[in-house]
Amino acid sequence: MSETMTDISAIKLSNAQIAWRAAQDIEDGAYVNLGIGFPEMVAKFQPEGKQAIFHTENGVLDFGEAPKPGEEDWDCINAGKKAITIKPGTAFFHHADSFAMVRGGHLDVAILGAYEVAQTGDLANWSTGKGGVPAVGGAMDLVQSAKRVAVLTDHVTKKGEPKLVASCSLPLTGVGCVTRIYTSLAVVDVVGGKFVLREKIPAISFDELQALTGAPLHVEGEVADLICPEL
Amino acid sequence: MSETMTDISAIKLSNAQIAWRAAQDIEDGAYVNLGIGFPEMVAKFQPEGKQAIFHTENGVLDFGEAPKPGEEDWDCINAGKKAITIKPGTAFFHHADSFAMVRGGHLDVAILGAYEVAQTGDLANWSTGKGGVPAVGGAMDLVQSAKRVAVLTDHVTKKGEPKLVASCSLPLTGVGCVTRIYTSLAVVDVVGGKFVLREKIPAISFDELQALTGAPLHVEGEVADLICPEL
Amino acid sequence: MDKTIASVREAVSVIPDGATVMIGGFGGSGAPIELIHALIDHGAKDLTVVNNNAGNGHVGLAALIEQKRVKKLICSFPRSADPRVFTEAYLAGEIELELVPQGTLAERIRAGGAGIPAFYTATSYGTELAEGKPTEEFEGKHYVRERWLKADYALIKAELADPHGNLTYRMAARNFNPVMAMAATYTIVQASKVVELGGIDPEHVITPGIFVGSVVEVAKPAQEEELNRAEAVYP
Amino acid sequence: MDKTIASVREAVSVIPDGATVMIGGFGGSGAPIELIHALIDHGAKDLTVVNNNAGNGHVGLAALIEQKRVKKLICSFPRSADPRVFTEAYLAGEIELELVPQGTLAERIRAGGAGIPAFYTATSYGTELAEGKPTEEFEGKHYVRERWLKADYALIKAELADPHGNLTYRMAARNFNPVMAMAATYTIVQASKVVELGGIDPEHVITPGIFVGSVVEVAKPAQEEELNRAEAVYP
Repeated sequence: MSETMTDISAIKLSNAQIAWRAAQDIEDGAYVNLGIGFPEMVAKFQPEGKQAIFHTENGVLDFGEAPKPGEEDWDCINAGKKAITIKPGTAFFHHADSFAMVRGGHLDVAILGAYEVAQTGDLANWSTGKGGVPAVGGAMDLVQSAKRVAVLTDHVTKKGEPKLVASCSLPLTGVGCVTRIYTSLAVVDVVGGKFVLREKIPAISFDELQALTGAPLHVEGEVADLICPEL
Repeated sequence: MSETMTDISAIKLSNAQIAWRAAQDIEDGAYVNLGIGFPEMVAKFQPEGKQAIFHTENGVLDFGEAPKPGEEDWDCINAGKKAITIKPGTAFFHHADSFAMVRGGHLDVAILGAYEVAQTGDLANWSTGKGGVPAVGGAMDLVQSAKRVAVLTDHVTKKGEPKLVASCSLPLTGVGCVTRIYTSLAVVDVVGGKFVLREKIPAISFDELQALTGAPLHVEGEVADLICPEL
Repeated sequence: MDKTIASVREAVSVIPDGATVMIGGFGGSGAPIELIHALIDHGAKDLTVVNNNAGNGHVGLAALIEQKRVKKLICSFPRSADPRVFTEAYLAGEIELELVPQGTLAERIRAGGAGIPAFYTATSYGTELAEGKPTEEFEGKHYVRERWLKADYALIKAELADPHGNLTYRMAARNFNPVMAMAATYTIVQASKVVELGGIDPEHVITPGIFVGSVVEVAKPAQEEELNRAEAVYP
Repeated sequence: MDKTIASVREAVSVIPDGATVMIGGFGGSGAPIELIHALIDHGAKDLTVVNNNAGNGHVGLAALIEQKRVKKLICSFPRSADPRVFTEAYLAGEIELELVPQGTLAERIRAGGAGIPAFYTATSYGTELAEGKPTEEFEGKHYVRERWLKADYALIKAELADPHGNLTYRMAARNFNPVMAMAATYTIVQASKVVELGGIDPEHVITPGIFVGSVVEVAKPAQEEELNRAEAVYP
């Protein structure tokens, strides 16, 4: 698999490109929660004319961009403890109200990272199972209750192992919760316990992609080319 | 019993006097909910130097007195739908938060009316069991969760039947919830499934009072004279 | 994104026969009279209505009941200064009543909005309103298990609204409105004033827009109490 | 009635060894640093602490842990920019950890304040954090039963307070503070400014005074993030 690895590191999408692709699917006016880290980039790539409203677990809806360095107000942060800003339309609320939004199914989309996603939609993204200090945050709440749960991830681990798998080996974050996976090579939906390939980058063949995926990729109708701007 | 009835109608306390007596037991700074109707009078009789804070189910804490006629703002009402006013310290909140205060045990005292109170502390005050339109309001929430539940009532019904009974015959509002009963003749505590007489009006003898009470009145220590100002 | 709609008529036109509709207010305080009257004009019937009360006089919820649009009412206190409309319908067997203790009603609605399908409360334990419900003992005290309450639509009266649906309320007119806004699939708001985005301080927002479907401005809304004192009848 | 107290030292002096203490804040935002430092000075030990996190650097909650006052921590996310203090104590077996999903933590605390001994949530169903907990199916979806969380004391950071304990918060520093204020037997508040009664608009009160035991003014409170950037250590 090392040969393939060399290949894909040259052709795979960057994290920014994966985030860009995910951003294209967000409807105008959608309420969206972005996971800490790489998923946060999605906010930057909303297409013209579409404006999502972002929610952060610690009690802010419809917040603005990061402030300039030196202008941070540390009472105004997001779930990643990064400074944010207010803008017209921002609302503050307490943590129980914030998770009432989550648990009550009011979020249209939650976008998270993953260690593994199973073909059943099971997600593992909170614990490597290796000991150390466990930490879960709001992920378990988000994945069980947002109307649509999408994952952004490299298609394979740094060691080249598949992250899309038949069943997760790591501790689960949620059961049957993921509906779409945006990877560095493809867009894959979870439908009825199966991975259905929707898009792949033109530079990789179906068979090569399948070899990098831990469970069968099904095709239903067209597989579109996954083409992103340089980012 | 009609002879006794004649007697007691002349010597019994007025509703205002019963409310006055109940007001004497409210600590300074206590959070208090007063039931609709006659218990509302308690607010008027707080002793000098003691200031309770009143809660009303529909989302107001620490409200002021009734406005002058013609100056009502019908967005500012109490649970009895009577107009109230704001004052320094008033807070508004929604219904779930209001009953979080109740259910969470944050009220020091709830004072309600009664059809019947049993020696076990069971209370019946919401349904005469006769058909018609049933209505419960917030009584069941209040009686199960306030730190202290007191009842204000005539000692007997209009027909002269005891309202303090061995066990309630009417549909219950709550089980084992009442701890003190202020009647038109006496102050009675509920202790370990028994009525314990604390105070009685001087004009009635223990035996006369017992004859008007549907379960044994116990005496533990002194029975004080129940003396109220003319009201 | 702009959730504002031009008229109460248009706002309620989405409500079909048979819908479950939460209506905010406690008595007349916070009751969205103009939305209710528009719902009467719209004509939807066989409704299940959730409200603390059962209407007063011949306007608002009482008028909706008088027009025979309500199949079932879920409430805590179906009495008022003039409860005749409900009382007669109920005693004639024309309307079903589910009586719920007021705090349990508020919490069931909040649970519906917060994704909590069931919770335990001491309220009503040992009473006939707990009959048939599971009970359990926690730390020596008895509790009744209650289920969430959700609705297809909520009709809400707010004071200020912005185009994203952020809301404030006026005094005790807040009452059930914020929790009902959470518990409905689609929440329709009448606001005394629609302000521009940013017109509500982020710290003063009571209902964030995520809970709101549409907003219509009704300047100088009717107050049920005043209508009843004037012996108004609708339609 | 006046709930104001002159100093943070006096305010926390009521907290005994072995107490369960909720501490508001999400990371450094809303963390009552001065109250925590006063608690360190006070010396109470064997504490069970409820907080979203496990401290950062060597101030605030991290300092309380570093001083070996915390027997058990209930939190959702014991990581931070500099989590060494907790990590070392945990890996050395010196501190017990109960890990709770963040929304479940908030709701368990709210339930503690609202008199709800248990509730059902879909969160954590099928995961190892649900092991040993009762589960149930409602309307085709699986849920886990969670218990309320209460505390003896809560340490809260507010923006404005009045003498009756009515509170407002500043921006996202609100977070866990209002629900923790509800869930503790006795809530101790540090406010950036104590205003006179009536100094907070009744519609802008976030925590009504009924949930507050005492209030101490801490003008210009420290911000954990800034202390850590300055590499501060307490004591």
